[in-house]
Amino acid sequence: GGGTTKDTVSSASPAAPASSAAAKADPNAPIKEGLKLAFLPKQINNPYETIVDKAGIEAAAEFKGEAKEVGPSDASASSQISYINTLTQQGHDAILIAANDANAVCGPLQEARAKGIKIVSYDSDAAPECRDIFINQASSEEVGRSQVKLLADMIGSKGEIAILSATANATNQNTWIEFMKDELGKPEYKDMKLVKVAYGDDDDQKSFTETQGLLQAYPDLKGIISPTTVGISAAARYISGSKYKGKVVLTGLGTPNQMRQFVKDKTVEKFALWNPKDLGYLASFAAAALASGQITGAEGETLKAGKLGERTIGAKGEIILGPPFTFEASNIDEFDF
Amino acid sequence: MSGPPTLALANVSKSFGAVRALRDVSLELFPGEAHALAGENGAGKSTLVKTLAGVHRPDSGQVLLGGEPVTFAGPADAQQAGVAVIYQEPTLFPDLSVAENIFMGRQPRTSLGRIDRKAMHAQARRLFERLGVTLDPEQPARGLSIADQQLVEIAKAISRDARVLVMDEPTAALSGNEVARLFSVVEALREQGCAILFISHRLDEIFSLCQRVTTLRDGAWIASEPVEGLTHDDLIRRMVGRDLDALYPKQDTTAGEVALQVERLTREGYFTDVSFQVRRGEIVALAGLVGAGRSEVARAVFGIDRWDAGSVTVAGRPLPAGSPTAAMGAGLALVPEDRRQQGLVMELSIERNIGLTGLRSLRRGVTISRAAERDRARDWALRLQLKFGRLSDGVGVLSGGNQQKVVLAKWLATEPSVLIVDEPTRGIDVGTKAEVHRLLSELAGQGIAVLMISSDLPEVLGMADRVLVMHEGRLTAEISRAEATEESVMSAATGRAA
Amino acid sequence: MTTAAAPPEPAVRARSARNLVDLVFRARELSLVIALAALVAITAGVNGNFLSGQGIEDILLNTAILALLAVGQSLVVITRNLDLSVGSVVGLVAFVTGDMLASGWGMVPGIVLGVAIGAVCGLLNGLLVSFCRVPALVVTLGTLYVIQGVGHFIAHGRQINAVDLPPGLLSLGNGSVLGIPYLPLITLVVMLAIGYYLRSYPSGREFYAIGSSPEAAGLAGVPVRRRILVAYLVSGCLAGLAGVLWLARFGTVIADSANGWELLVISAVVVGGVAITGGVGSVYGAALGALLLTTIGSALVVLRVNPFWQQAITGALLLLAISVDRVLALRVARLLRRRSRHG
Amino acid sequence: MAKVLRWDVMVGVLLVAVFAGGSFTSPGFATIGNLSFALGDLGEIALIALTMTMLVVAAEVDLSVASVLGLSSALVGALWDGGMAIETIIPLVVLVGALCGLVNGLLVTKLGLPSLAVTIGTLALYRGLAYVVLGDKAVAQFPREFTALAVDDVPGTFIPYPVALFVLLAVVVAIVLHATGFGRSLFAIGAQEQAAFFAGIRVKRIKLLLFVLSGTVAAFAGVVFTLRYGSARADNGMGIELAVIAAVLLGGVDFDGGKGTLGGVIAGVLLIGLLRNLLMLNDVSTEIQSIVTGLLLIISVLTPRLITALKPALSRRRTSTDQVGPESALKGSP
Ligand SMILES: Nc1ncnc2c1ncn2[C@@H]1O[C@H](COP(=O)(O)OP(=O)(O)OP(=O)(O)O)[C@@H](O)[C@H]1O
Ligand SMILES: Nc1ncnc2c1ncn2[C@@H]1O[C@H](COP(=O)(O)OP(=O)(O)OP(=O)(O)O)[C@@H](O)[C@H]1O
Ligand SMILES: [Mg+2]
Ligand SMILES: [Mg+2]
Repeated sequence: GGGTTKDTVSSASPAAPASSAAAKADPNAPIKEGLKLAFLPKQINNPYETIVDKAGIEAAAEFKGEAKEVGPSDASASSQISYINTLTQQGHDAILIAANDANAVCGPLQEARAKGIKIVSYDSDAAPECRDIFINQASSEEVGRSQVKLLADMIGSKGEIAILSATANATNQNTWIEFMKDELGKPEYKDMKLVKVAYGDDDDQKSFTETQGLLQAYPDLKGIISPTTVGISAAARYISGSKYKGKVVLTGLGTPNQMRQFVKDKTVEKFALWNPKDLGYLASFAAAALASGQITGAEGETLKAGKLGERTIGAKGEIILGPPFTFEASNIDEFDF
Repeated sequence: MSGPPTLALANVSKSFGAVRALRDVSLELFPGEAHALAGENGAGKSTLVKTLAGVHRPDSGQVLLGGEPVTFAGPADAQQAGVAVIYQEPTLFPDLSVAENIFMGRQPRTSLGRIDRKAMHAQARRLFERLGVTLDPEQPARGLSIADQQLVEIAKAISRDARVLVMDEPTAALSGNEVARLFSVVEALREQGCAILFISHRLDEIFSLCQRVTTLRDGAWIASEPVEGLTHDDLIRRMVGRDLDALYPKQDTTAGEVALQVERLTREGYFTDVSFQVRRGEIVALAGLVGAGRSEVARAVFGIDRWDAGSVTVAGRPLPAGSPTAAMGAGLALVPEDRRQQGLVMELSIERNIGLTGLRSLRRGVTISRAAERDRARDWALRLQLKFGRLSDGVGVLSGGNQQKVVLAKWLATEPSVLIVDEPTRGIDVGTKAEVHRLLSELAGQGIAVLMISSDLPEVLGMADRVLVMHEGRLTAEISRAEATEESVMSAATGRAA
Repeated sequence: MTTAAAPPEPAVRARSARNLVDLVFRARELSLVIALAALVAITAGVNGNFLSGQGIEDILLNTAILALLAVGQSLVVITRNLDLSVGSVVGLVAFVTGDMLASGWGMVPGIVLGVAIGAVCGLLNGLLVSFCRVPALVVTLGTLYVIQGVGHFIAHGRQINAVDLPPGLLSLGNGSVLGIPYLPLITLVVMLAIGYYLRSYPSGREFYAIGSSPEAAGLAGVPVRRRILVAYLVSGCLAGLAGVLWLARFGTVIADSANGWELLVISAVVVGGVAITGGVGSVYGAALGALLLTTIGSALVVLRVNPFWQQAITGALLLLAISVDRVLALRVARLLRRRSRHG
Repeated sequence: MAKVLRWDVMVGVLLVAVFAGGSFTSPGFATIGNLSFALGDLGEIALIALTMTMLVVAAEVDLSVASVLGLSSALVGALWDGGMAIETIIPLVVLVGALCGLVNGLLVTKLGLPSLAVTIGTLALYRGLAYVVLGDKAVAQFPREFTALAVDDVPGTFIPYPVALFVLLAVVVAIVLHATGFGRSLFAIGAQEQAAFFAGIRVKRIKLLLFVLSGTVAAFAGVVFTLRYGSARADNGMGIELAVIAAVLLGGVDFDGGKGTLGGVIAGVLLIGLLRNLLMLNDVSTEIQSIVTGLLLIISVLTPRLITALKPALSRRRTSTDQVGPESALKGSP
């Protein structure tokens, strides 16, 4: 028919290039004092996000800026949007957001940028045309592939495995899972079979019972990857108290404080994570640099990030924090977060 | 009448907003006497009852128990003091068993404080035997007919072994048999020294049961005097303040063509093979004992319930089963027996209630005309001598009888061609009853077909051109006006004659 | 007296009718048990693990907290009220108790604190509903927000970790006696006690009376307000206890434990045959409802149903349960009517 | 005097107070940009509140609205992704919403099940179907001319299109509810269903219609939601049923049916929305916002009741001091 279909418009709406491309970066500009930054996490009350944002807020003090954390109590895109609007009205210099939905937050973020507010996304990206920079905790590809490698090492690249994710719609989770599937397609993993992706909704109790279900439904399960801090700790807790302890290998992304106990009692051998404090720190500096005109978010520019040294902006305005770090019994006690 | 009265009111006044329901009323109830309380609808009888029961606190004046002033903080206090009350409207727990309804709060207990269910059921059974009722104590109260509900209320009250038994229109839903039983039980209680306060709009009952009578008019005390030596007319004059015309003024009319034809109507479990017809200008009474299935027939004809077999024809056109809207469209109106649940929306105002049956006719364009609605309500309120403050008042605050008038108004306003009235004068005072009767016969005179269900035998005999009698779900007799007598109707109703 | 003259058969007829009614009322719980048995049988047939010791233990443990909340809720629903705040009470209690225990409180004071917080929340709801006569739904929706807010305010993004908790508490959550885990045992004891009280004591019956007709209850001298207050108090206390048990079972809590459970608890109560309009039902039914809902959830996972289908199927089964029950009740009522007339 | 005591009027007064207080204390509050956004942000809740009001007045409730919204959003995404024209998608999806409502309505009217129970069930069912339809995907890139309809203001005003549509519908619903026979029927059904049935009102048909309307509007709200955020997801609108109910209750509609005004509900929706907006602008944290919302609900029902409870005491004092009060004038001599 003559209606508006996806195909008729997809060419008509090219992703608008970042408006700041027109502006010129001045690498020597000083960081302005008294910059006002606002962290907008996926949801407050998520301990992981709290660590990240706290570090970011502390970092702001280093360059004499002010930062705060606001956010919804549920991890939904719609409630984040009300906050974006409010922050825009309040006139901040930069908004740092861990987007619940890459596209849904786009419109309001564009409005904020139209008012000269810089947008930094961290943890979970917004659509590239709606933000200036994305601080990626680790390359998504690397996270996905390394998780598979980690597990494969521990189970001898053989057997049924499952993934315990957060919510079905979490952007970062789904990207990682895509890379995991891709990695599993390689010949060296031909004996590993992904039997199920379960969703624990980043809810402790739901993740706990989902783990139960997985283990019952797939008695031959050899390993579980849970690339979410809530999921991995809940799964570890269930396994440590059940007959599956020692039979099923669990790995994923978790914080050392949550996992210490389970590493000690040998429920979990290894898991990975970047340093969330560094993530917040880096995001904070990136926002400041943007707001001060040091960088514009264009590929190839260099960000001076305090104690973290310098980082180069990659394709699509992405800065990568670094490779994930693997925690195990020998090193876990060196960390406290 | 020596010694102090068991329970008394001294100069009690009670107002609800602008309505002064009781003004300076005094009343004394002595042990061993049955005391009647008479008055028109809205005279303040139920308010007085509720004051005695601790539901209302008097604005001024006192309640005296054994000569001493008391303050009842709530119904529980009054019960504690030995006052048992049957309220005008049944107050049952539909989800609980009949026995639990009777004994709520004072169930027989075992030594451990647990409820002794066996003993409770046995006691309930004994109570029903005393009242001559076949009710199962273990059945849930939901689904009981109004009459059965009333009987449970009576059982509840007499089981309290109270010093004072207050009964607000206990007989309004009952027919002769049950009333006789009730009276014999009450008589026995009275002889044991219980004080009785009895309210009824059936004056015969007052004369046959009570020794003294107190009359109220517009909330004010008129007289307290022995019943002996008093005539019906005396009592009516005290209540109404003037003389009344004949009570049953049905004139003979010539019946026209058939307006309502019911053919072999059956609803399984309720009634079987009911056939009759009502002609224009005719008043046909449907008589029978409580639970005979009369109300069920009316409900089915009007489309409230579906019937299983048979047909209903109005003015030659068959009616679909189970659609009150279609029935109304065909010119039918049903004044239901349970005004609280079926007749009125208690939270809505008088005008809205009366308007509810005419939502189509009150329309001006798409919206309802408030003026038309108010006119319609005022018109009928005046014709039925409704006692009200404002038309925008909720019907919930009206007295029982006045509520009944609103139900009548609501249906008469539809100008039906066939009017079914189920216990139309239940709880209505003598004056208004005459008014309703005059109205019904006037309507019949205008060519409306009237089917009247009534448990009031004098009313049936006085009003009906023909009497249909039901017994256990079947039509057992059709008696012409000439042959209708108390004996002939009762024997058909009890199933003694075919 | 004419007792002797009373014909005996109406009584007999009524009696057989009543037995049938009784059967239906029991069948309300019976049909739940049958549905449960069928579900378990099918699932176990497909996957034997479902009925392994671990499998049964998991289901019982998962049910315990929901059932405890359902028992408290049904007490409130029986009085024709509703308590939407239970979920947030669990969240608040689990966090605050965890916080205190982590900071060195003893186990007993911790548990007492948890139940006490629940009691205060229940008392608040109860006072507002019974003494201020504010509609239950509005009040408890309001306290849902308030209590949730307070919980989040206290937690402020922190997390309680299992390592910080006394081992005694954790073993309460995961340990067992004679092979039966503590949690379901606690729920069972609470359920039996409340169920017995409701059925066998005059004051217990008054809860049903209030739900059946609040006005009539007032006129019958039932202390309506006090009973409603007690219902909320018990619901609050049980929510508090559930919060403590939640902490014991999961060890790791943030402020939003049981977030959004209010509708889940009400589903359990409704599936268990407690009428939302009050006056009907039993705590046993409610607990069975919780068990059924939990089992459906577990069974769908074990049956390897696509996770995207799970919620839809759960919803459909819930509808099926209440519809079948209703149709059955209507059928029997009709049967009864025919019998009582033609019998 | 009596009018002021009414709950819905109270809410209206509170709304004005919040607005006035907000414009005074927060410079960003009474700006066109902010108000336009705040209003737009209420769009879906406000739309659904309209049909919810009618349902609650008729003593029913529909808890599945948020799930219908989610299902509708998921369908929009899936069909759009599948290449269907958006002009076809919208009516189709709204039709599905009507069907969802029909299922609710049939279960309630044909089987006589309580709507609270039914819609808790369909709440899970419809949300589940949304996941079945779209799974974990999020579909975006909707044509600008359609997303603009959901975001942009009506030319020359600061009123977004969905809000304009809401105003239009609100007027229609207000007339239907408060001035037509249909509206009268709803109040009668809610207050005393049996009496309404006896008065020839087609109770079941009306209830069925209400549920269908509720589903239809919820599905339409789902379309608006999807276009406004430019993102179709199965979890859109999760949990807003309680927000809608809160607004309706705050607006003074009696959950037992038979009482309430649409004006009160609209004031309730606005009050919750603007207050939240104001609190956010003042950096009040989410926790405190939640507490304030809860307290507001409780206080708004509590105050009128406390005043009514105190009134007899007050008026008694008045009548005793002032004998020739209005009542004696009304009633004549005693
Ligand atoms: N709760 C109330 N609020 C306001 N007015 C009331 C209330 N209860 C009764 N009234 C008014 O008080 C007056 C007396 O009513 P009451 O019920 O005592 O009359 P009654 O004598 O019992 O009449 P009936 O014979 O019709 O039952 C009536 O005008 C009635 O409208
Ligand atoms: N809603 C109901 N549900 C179940 N049974 C009912 C219901 N209403 C009445 N019944 C039963 O149906 C039978 C017929 O009652 P019905 O009300 O028709 O009798 P009736 O002749 O009108 O007598 P009355 O109205 O004086 O009680 C009775 O046994 C009654 O208990
Ligand atoms: Mg009366
Ligand atoms: Mg009858």
